[in-house]
Amino acid sequence: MKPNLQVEIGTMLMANPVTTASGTFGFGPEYTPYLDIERLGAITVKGTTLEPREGNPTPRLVETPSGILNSIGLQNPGVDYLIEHYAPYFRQLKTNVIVNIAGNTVEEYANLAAKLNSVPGIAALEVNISCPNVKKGGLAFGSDPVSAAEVTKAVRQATTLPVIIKLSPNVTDIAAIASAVEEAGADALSVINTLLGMAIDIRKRKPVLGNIMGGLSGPAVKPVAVRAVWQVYQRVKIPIIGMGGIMNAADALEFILAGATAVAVGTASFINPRAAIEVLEGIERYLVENNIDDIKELVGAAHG
Amino acid sequence: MKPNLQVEIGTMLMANPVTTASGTFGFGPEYTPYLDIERLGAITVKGTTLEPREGNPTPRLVETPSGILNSIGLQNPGVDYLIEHYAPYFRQLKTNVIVNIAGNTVEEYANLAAKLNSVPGIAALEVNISCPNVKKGGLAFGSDPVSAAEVTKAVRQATTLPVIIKLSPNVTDIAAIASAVEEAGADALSVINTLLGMAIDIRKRKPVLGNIMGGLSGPAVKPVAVRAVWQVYQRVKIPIIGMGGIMNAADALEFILAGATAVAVGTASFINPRAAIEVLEGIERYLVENNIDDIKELVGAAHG
Amino acid sequence: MSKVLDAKVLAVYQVAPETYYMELEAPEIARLAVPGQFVHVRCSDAQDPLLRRPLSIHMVSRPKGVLALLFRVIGQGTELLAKRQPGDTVNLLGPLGKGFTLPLPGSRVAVVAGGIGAAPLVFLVQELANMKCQITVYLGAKDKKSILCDGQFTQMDAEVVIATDDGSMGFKGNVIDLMERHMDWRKTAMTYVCGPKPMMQRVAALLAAADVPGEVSLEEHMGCGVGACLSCAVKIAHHGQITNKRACADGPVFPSWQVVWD
Amino acid sequence: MSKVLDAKVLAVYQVAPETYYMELEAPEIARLAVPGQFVHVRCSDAQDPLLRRPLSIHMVSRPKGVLALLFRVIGQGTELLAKRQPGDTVNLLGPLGKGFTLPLPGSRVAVVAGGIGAAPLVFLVQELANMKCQITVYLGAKDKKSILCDGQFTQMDAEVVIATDDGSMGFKGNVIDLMERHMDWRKTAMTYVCGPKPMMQRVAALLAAADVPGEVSLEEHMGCGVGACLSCAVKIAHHGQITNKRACADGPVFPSWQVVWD
Ligand SMILES: Cc1cc2nc3c(=O)[nH]c(=O)nc-3n(C[C@H](O)[C@H](O)[C@H](O)COP(=O)(O)OP(=O)(O)OC[C@H]3O[C@@H](n4cnc5c(N)ncnc54)[C@H](O)[C@@H]3O)c2cc1C
Ligand SMILES: Cc1cc2nc3c(=O)[nH]c(=O)nc-3n(C[C@H](O)[C@H](O)[C@H](O)COP(=O)(O)OP(=O)(O)OC[C@H]3O[C@@H](n4cnc5c(N)ncnc54)[C@H](O)[C@@H]3O)c2cc1C
Ligand SMILES: Cc1cc2nc3c(=O)[nH]c(=O)nc-3n(C[C@H](O)[C@H](O)[C@H](O)COP(=O)(O)O)c2cc1C
Ligand SMILES: Cc1cc2nc3c(=O)[nH]c(=O)nc-3n(C[C@H](O)[C@H](O)[C@H](O)COP(=O)(O)O)c2cc1C
Ligand code: FES
Ligand code: FES
Repeated sequence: MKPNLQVEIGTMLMANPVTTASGTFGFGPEYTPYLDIERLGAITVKGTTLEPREGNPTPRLVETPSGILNSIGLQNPGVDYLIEHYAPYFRQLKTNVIVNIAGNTVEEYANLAAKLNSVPGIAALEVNISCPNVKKGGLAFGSDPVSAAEVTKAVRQATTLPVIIKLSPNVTDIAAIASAVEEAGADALSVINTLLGMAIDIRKRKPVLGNIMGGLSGPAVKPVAVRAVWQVYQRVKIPIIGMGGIMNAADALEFILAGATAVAVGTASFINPRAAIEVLEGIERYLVENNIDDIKELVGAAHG
Repeated sequence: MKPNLQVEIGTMLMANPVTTASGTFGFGPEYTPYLDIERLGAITVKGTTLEPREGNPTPRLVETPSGILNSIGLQNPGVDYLIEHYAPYFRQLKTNVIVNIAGNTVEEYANLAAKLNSVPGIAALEVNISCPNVKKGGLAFGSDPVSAAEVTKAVRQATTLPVIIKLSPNVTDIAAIASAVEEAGADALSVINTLLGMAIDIRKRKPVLGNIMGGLSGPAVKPVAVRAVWQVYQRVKIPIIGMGGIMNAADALEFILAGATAVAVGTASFINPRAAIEVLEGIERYLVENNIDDIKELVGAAHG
Repeated sequence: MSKVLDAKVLAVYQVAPETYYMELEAPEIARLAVPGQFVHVRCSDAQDPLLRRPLSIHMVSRPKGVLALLFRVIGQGTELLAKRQPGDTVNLLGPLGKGFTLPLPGSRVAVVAGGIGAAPLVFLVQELANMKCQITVYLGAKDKKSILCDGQFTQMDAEVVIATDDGSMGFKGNVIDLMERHMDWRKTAMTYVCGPKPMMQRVAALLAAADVPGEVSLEEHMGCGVGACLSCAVKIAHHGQITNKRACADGPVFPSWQVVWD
Repeated sequence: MSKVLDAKVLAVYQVAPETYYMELEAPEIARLAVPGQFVHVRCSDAQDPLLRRPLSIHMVSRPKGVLALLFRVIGQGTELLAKRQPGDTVNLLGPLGKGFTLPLPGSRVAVVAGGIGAAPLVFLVQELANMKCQITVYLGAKDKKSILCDGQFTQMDAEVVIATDDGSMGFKGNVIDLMERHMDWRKTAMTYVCGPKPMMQRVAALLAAADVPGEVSLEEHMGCGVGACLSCAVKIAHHGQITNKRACADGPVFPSWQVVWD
């Protein structure tokens, strides 16, 4: 018998728990030569802002041991372009499309959510709160419970779509932030965004990245990400989408056992364009081999 | 001409900027078959507590991509044993010995510092503030500026030795903690301790480590550590001992360029017992090849 | 269309200091590839080094289903790649990117190669020769030992003029100096350039000053290689507007006069 | 005293399912090693997999300066190691740990090996045979194909009794069942045990019940291998007190009656 892989993220039904991580999968078509993206439970697309953005100076990417640092700087064509050019494509897809949004102010987040609310083809919003709060001296929204909750409330009020808040790991107590955004009306959480890092070019004696600092992702961060999911799971009731260094099904299962209802494949797609599908197939195989009827039985099972 | 490698950490003079990271180098003798430890600028020994500690249940160590998670749990014979059995050995060494201390309460830190104050053979104290504050529900001392400063003040008052506060990276704003402990009288900072992480055994569906969570170290964390040193350097005037994933001289130079006056080699010694000496030799070679007379010229040079 | 597949190593040998030639069995990629495209190569099965490495398609033999690479050992990835033995497999993603714009058959063209920049230009000259173009190759390197592919170019009936920094072969000086003497490239339909960035920038300036069309193949650090991650942004000026293009998907080949050098 | 050095691979071949034999040129380590010690092996030059892997010293030839390993491919590290070719080098740290306690010459001894646990026991039997001991080896494995080193033990004049889970060779059952029938080990000066933990625990119980001295070789996940990191703690009871000992430096061999099994 085929095990049941279906999960729910708020009111969004996913045929299986696998999605892609925002910023690592473009808008979808980039990867269609390599896998049938419609087999995934959802795809999560590149971070979108109110206005188009040019992004950061290059180099924007540097490899680190088992990881990468990126400072793309949210280069994107803006929400209006997305609605006009990509939404019609999303609508045709036989899978959910999660749109990731980012803003400089609480109002921008609310505007973005309002604009995307009635757009056909969009299944949910993922809210990137690792962006600097321009009005608060550039501290990230996601770095304290109060501003994280403010963003959540504003987005919540502006949309009827499921609202997924994406947490930053660069905090003292990620569970406290999770709890605050749950209270503020989030339907789900994405855990984790990248870790703040940097690299220095010892020949030039300067930071490697054009933007000095960047976000660390890939297998290197997996232990931190699993820990974050574990801590958040102990504190909130809403579902978690786990991510951070998932390269294969075994990695994904660590997140599910730690408490993730779904998982996102990010950096792995760069190394293996078929990674997301292989993660899905591997999870299914694990369930079959272990006689587990329903993926939900595994969610958080390592908490004993 | 041989470049000048000498640096100062508070009143402690180091012949060169290389030391070992606490907990990765035992008490020194473990590595004497492989390198002349007296050539290092200092050695930093295993974390010591007031009472002997048994440490955590096994497994205490698990490999992760380009890193390791450990949960040794501060197994150590206690400060009295250290004073009686190891201090006489330290005294004979022609290098500095930095003793790392850890406590459950502010008083314990103060007691430790007082006990070690007049002991010959000890050059400085490194204060591990990543330990849970038993009186504050187990939140780490190092996770907020107020308790970090409290520990610093208490240790400062109890000793005339140089006081090095070792910062935890598991915080929202490491520079704020750095600034608070500088103000409270720290002579120097060690940056960073391990990142909180975990791993799950998907066959047993349980955490791998006996203690559930552990500290992530090794090359995987280097980008986070370099970033932390960079941020702290911008905020404080006291010297920084940089550490976190240093495997070779190139890595060490990243830390120095980011603002570290000295560096500590940790996990690398497990992979290459001669790592600390090779780091030292490589730094010296870099200075010669680049016609730099004094290592101090490089400290923070990437800030431009 | 592009593929991801394990290709069998057929041959690998050193051809110059730190420079390796590798032949791979990859019929699907060989069939689809055009000159100027690249493959994204997995150099390790472990997670360090993590990323693929972009390497130009150096030559293809479609009948044999063979694809060749020519690469310099720079760091960890290329070092591991150079250690592969015949019979081993190498995971390839490709062909990727947009190749060179081919001229009308029989055109007069110039090809400018600096160092390892010769790699993609052999495949290009293969095609140009098939199209019966009249080809001059300006080939530069540090010294005689480092001159790459001169024999291959000559065999394909291209005129080859050589410059070495130390004068150990051909003209003493760099390719720019060489071009400044040999003015034939001014009369070409197209000049194709690949080499170190400063050299390409100077050649682009030369071409612009002479009002000659050219194409350059740019190198940027890459994540995905397929246009999804926006790591590989290059600034391209078009109709007075500067926009970010993706070296991997919109390039690596760009018109020489559109590149905004920094 | 222990060394860190690059050892040349002299030979490597598969001897049983997933099991490899490797010969290394390492005269300094061969000279210093005693049975029960191990080497800490670097399986990759990259940073993933990061740690060394502990492997017992399987055999040494001091005159030839050769050290042999016998290992099972379990995961990433051993898989990479099995791929090394003659002529490659492998970085070794060793010899490490405290070996087996040797009996008086001519003693009667028992050796109990489960699966890959045979690896260190061949070196031990070499020494015991040199000491003219009377040796019985109880050798267990899943099936005939997986029985390791029986020929080597026989050659060294040890009596070998075999148990396989499926009965495809020797007694059908496990080593414990076998020992319960063969009571000769009760009359020995020492019983040496290496194998999976549950098997060692049961043998230790058997020995304790019969009041026979034994030694077991324990496996714990290791960081440094030299006693510095305290990763490899094992609980040892001594004079009524339970303390943490380091498998790498205080062991891996411990008196069977002192181990606190969990
Ligand atoms: C489209 C394209 C085609 C190329 N074709 C060839 C070729 O045919 N032959 C050849 O020898 N080289 C070619 N290069 C350069 C080649 O990709 C790099 O030399 C190689 O990635 C270095 O990897 P490494 O691990 O040895 O070096 P490291 O310095 O250890 O690499 C570290 C990181 O930097 C990246 N990197 C380093 N140098 C470059 C570079 N010049 N361009 C892009 N990324 C770089 C690596 O990919 C890796 O992610 C090409 C580059 C591009 C973008
Ligand atoms: C003192 C000692 C002697 C040993 N001698 C031998 C021998 O002669 N032949 C042999 O085949 N095996 C031996 N082992 C077991 C061997 O060390 C492991 O099989 C090996 O480390 C697995 O590495 P891997 O990368 O293939 O597996 P992975 O499972 O990928 O390894 C992941 C991590 O777990 C550790 N690990 C996994 N299994 C073990 C284990 N059983 N013991 C300790 N660490 C482990 C690895 O070292 C590594 O750090 C010995 C272990 C010890 C402690
Ligand atoms: C190149 C790149 C671009 C990214 N862009 C975004 C983004 O636009 N919005 C966002 O919320 N996260 C972004 N991320 C973070 C990922 O979605 C993900 O949270 C992180 O990379 C951890 O997962 P991974 O280790 O599997 O990649 C980006 C990551 C990478 C590597
Ligand atoms: C096995 C192990 C034990 C450690 N024990 C201590 C300790 O007792 N006290 C302490 O302050 N830090 C301890 N650390 C942290 C290191 O000193 C160092 O800060 C950290 O490992 C980062 O450096 P690295 O990546 O070079 O190892 C330990 C680290 C490891 C790996
Ligand atoms: S490398 Fe990802 S967009 Fe070019
Ligand atoms: S492995 Fe480090 S103490 Fe044993």
